[in-house]
Amino acid sequence: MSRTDRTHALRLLVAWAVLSVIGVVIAMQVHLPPGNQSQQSTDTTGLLQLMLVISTPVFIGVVLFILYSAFAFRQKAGALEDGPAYHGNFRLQVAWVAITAVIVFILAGLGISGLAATSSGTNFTSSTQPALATASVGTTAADRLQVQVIAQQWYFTYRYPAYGGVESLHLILPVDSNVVIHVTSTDIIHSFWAYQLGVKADANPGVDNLAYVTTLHTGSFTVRCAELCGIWHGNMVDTNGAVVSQADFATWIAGLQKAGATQVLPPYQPFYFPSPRVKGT
Amino acid sequence: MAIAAIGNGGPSIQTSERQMVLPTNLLTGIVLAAVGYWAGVQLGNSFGFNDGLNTGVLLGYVFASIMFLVGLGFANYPLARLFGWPVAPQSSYDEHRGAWRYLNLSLDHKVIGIQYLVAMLMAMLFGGIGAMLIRTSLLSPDQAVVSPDNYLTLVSMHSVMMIFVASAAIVGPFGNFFVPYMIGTNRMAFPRIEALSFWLVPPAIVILLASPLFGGFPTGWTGYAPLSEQAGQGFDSYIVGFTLIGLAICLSGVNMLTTVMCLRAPGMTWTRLPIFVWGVFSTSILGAFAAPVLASALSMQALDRTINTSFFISSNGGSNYLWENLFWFFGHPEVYIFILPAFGIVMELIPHFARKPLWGYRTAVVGLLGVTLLSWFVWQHHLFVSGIAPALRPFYMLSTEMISIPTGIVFLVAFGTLWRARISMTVPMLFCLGFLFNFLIGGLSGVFLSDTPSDVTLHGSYFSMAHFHYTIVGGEIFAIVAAIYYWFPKMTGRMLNMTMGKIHFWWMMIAFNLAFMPLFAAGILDMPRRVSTYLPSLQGLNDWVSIWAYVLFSSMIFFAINVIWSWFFNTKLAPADPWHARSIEWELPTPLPARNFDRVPTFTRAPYDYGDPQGARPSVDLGPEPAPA
Amino acid sequence: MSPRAYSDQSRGMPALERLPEWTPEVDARLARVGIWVWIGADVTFFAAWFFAFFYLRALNNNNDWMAAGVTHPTRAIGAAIFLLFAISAGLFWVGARSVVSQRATALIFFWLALAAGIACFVVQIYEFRNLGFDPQMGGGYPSVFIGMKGAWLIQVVGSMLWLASNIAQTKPNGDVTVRPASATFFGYFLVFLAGIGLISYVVLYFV
Amino acid sequence: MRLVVLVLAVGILSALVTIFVVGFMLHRPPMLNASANSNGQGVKIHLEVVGSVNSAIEFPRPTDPHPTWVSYLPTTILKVPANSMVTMQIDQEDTPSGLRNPFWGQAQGIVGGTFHMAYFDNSGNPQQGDFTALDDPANAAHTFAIPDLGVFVPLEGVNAAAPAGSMNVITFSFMTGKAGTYHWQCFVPCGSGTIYGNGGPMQTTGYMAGFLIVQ
Repeated sequence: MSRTDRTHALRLLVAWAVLSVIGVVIAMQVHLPPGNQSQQSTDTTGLLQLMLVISTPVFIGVVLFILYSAFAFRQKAGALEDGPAYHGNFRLQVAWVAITAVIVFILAGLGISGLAATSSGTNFTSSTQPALATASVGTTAADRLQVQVIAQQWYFTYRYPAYGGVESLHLILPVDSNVVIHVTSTDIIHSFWAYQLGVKADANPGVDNLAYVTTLHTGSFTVRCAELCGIWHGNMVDTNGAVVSQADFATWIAGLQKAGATQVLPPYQPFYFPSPRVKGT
Repeated sequence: MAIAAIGNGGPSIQTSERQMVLPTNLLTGIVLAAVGYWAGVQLGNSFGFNDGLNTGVLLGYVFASIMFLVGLGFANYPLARLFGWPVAPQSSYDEHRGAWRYLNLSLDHKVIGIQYLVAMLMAMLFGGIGAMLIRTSLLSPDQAVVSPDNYLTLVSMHSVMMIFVASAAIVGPFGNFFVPYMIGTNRMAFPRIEALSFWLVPPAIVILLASPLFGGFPTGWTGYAPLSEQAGQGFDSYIVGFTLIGLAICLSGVNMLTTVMCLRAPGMTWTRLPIFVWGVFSTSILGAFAAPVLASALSMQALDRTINTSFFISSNGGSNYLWENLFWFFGHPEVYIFILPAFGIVMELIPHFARKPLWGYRTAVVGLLGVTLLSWFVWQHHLFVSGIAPALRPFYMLSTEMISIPTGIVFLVAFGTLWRARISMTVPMLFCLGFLFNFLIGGLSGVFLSDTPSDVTLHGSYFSMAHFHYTIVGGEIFAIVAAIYYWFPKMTGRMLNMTMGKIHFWWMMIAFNLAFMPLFAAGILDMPRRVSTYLPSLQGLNDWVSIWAYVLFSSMIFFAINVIWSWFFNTKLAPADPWHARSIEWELPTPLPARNFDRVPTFTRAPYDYGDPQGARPSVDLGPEPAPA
Repeated sequence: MSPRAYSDQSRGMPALERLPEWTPEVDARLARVGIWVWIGADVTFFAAWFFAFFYLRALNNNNDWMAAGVTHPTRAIGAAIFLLFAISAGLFWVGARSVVSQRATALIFFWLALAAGIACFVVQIYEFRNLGFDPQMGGGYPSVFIGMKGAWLIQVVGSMLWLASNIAQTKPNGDVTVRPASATFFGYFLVFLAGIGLISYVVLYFV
Repeated sequence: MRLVVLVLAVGILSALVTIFVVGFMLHRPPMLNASANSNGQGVKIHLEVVGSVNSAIEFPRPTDPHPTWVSYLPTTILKVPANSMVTMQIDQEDTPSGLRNPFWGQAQGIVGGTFHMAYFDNSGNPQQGDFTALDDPANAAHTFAIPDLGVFVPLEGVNAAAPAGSMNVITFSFMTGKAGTYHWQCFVPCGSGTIYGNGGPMQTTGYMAGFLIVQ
């Protein structure tokens, strides 16, 4: 480690520190979607924010190094001389690997904690199924509103088993409630993406895929398909989903039941196997 | 006697392989392919399955490909063996057939490298045109330009074509051309298999381009079942074309592994192997062992579509998860098949232009092999929201994020090499630095996607689309372009125009970043992939992207003009070592002799020993002068 | 050794009469390594089919893994198929070891191996024609059965063609006689394929 | 010489590419401009639904590339004025194939909430009446649905007892919203020969998929 090495390193370090502080401050100002309509989207926003903040210094460091070396370590015009024959520095390599490993494990820990949930937990920090709990958490708990999302080419419909299995064109949820969403499909793979709720779950034929959402604020949200499902994939959008007050929800669902929407519907099932046994019949 | 017969393998042997009734060349191949297609269609339709006539098209493609290869002369050797004619290892160098040899079956790894280069540039052109059409139709959200079914066909063909390119465009041209030089041998382990691994590619490209004639297919490159089984005959192009490419990847992997393991010249120890060879080697491991899984999965698709089995029909005892698992078990190693040789190229080029030894050579090798190992255990991060096995998500999250450790090593090695270097800012070097910048963004955005809770929002959105375009276009394609600028004089004997090269770099770099950076925003703002319509509020953003995509495409046209002009209309012969680089291929004369080495070379030093006083000595010693007869 | 730049003068030098990579030793080495890598690739190819078998069997979607009326085909026929190919592989293996020393005997072994292989093919076709179930009527098991057996059978046919070409080359100055390695390591592949046949027999007929 | 070869190659290549591209850009079904026959309070549109194109009665399409496909006729690209009433008359000639999701058996989003249907009862006698839903979802042959406008209308299949060549005539009206391009489709898995009946005509504009261009 000669003197020149030290001067270069010192310059880089100082510049990196200064720029990183600025960068982090800026990164913290950025407002990232999907917003705060539900517990899950709030936590997703926070996680994205955190990752942005963590990755900013990395980004700045690498770009800074590239630019610095591109200008400071140039070959003299017309000259053709070799650089010092450095073949590697074991301590530096170990340190680098250790640092990246630490960052990686911190991020992974965050993610895993997001997936962790006790089987009695109410607020999941991620809408996906809790990884460290028994499967199908709270699918029977009375304090949770069960909603079934039926994906078909090319529309999502919604059934409320607790209300006689009525089926609706739009997803309406009461505010301040824990909802268990059962996503299934009657033909091919779709993906139920309620953007502002921070929920995404694939809809597979013959599968009851669970997603969890805890609504916090009233307002409308967009539902769209996030898995290529054929010609109208891009049109499989419904901007009329809404989180409404408990009272409004009660009146809405009552009206839905009165409309006799269930008269022709089959009994509610966790999933439906689409019929044809031989192709084309 | 026998040994001698093997020894100077050459013309005598080739005659033994030309005892065929009809002459074997490209024209014969095309004619036979047409005949084969017709026969296949007749046969397939004669079964009368309830299959929407998929069997006919499938068999037509298969027969056409086989007959094409037969017509090219791939059957000569097996048939000669079968009829008991004298056979022996064929000469691996090819000097008796002028320019015509580039259009025919040649076992010369140099010829095959050139063939691969041209074929890949053509495929890249087709894929690029597809991208332009996609961006054109996304100029407005109301699906007015291209009807949605055709839009999905465009998306699928662009993606599959570019996957073809990305999986073969480095190992094919540069691996085949330079690995034998770098390890000091005259031939690949299996020249016929090497040639086959190229000649499977043109049929694949043609078959894929034929898809629109049968209505195209709407599945994208992932070909998820059961959507793929709703698709019409256009999807058969996907099955056969992708199978051919998978076969090519697998065969070239087998060939490369065997070559590097068995044919290294004396003195070329594992720790002296150029890092590019290491990149090709690790890629070949993935290619050889991952592509067969794709072959199996695709044959399941074919069976489902022809004889109505139900591998992926969940109501009949199959499961669409089966395809997702098998496809991504191949598909994730596949994306490292793209990027590992690109790492190799960047780490190979930087020392020569920094004029320093590769910093931390062994760590770099460990990094490459680490990626190779880890990439087998991450495939389910494509399925975080699919509902498969929630209990496994923490494991796949961890393994996915751990890949950033060996990837970080690549950056460390590059930085260590740049440290206090004497960088000459040539065009290849510019593209290497551009690679570092773009791949950094690609990698960081990958971390966002690898974390399940945030992936819930980002999965399947334009964010992930921008992510892999940053790694593949900004990463691999930049590395390919750098390699073309770097090795073109040795491959063709002509320098590319470096002024145009500098313009091309800034043109491409700026256009690429301005085109793809906004797509991260589009993804976060709730725009899914593969949609032919989107929120009207995003139209401004999409128009901006489209315009810069056109600029990006035009930069590649500019590059193509440079290549064509310098190759065919520039008569000035390139110097043997234009970069003053010290690796073996630059110590050979330009143009390269038909036979790489007349005698066994002995390697005397590592390829990157800049800065040490002895460094100027040649890296290879060709042994004693022969006693004059 | 004196530092000497490689220049154009070194072209046109008289070639050594043979470069090492052309010797039988190197040929044998290439054949060995190549066949092992190829077998490794083929392992992943079949691994996908076995994964399909156990995955679909575990999921048993719609209780349709074994659709109504679907039963395992006759085990005897399956055993015959596997055994015939195992015999073929074994005979070839044995013959390939002695192809240089006693070519005549080896030739007989090869012919017998070919006969056994063809018999295996015939029996397999017979089984396909009398399965007792129709993959069209759904069911995971029939699908995997057809697919796995078909994938295996295609490789059997290919290897039988190659085996025939080995027979044709087992003659004075024939390729096999000159480069016995090629035959030996092709024997490896046949044995591997027989092993796959055994596993798939157990899995498909007993599990 | 080289130049000639180069120009030739580039020329041929670009020619092929142009054909390819133009084929994509121009391939779309014809447009039925209903704004033309617009009277004061709205427009009328008359469509025919057939089990296979070659069995069309009112709008034959002799040179169709897929004569056996189920299809709306004459075309599926409809142009209507904004914020006005569209009165649809659909002559439904196909036989029932049943709804996978019986929910679509109810008519929604149409003026008055009911559609008028002239049909045949089980003894083959012509009947007619106003309905809010199909009595049995299994009798549905197709639906006419514009999801973005909330319009979903089931079309009952022709009763097996009806005389050959007869059709159910369904008429209803809906309001077009603000200007824009809305897609419309069928929710009955009627693309026979494809998995889950949603391939082929169901995913090809001009057959069972189309646009309502409101302006």
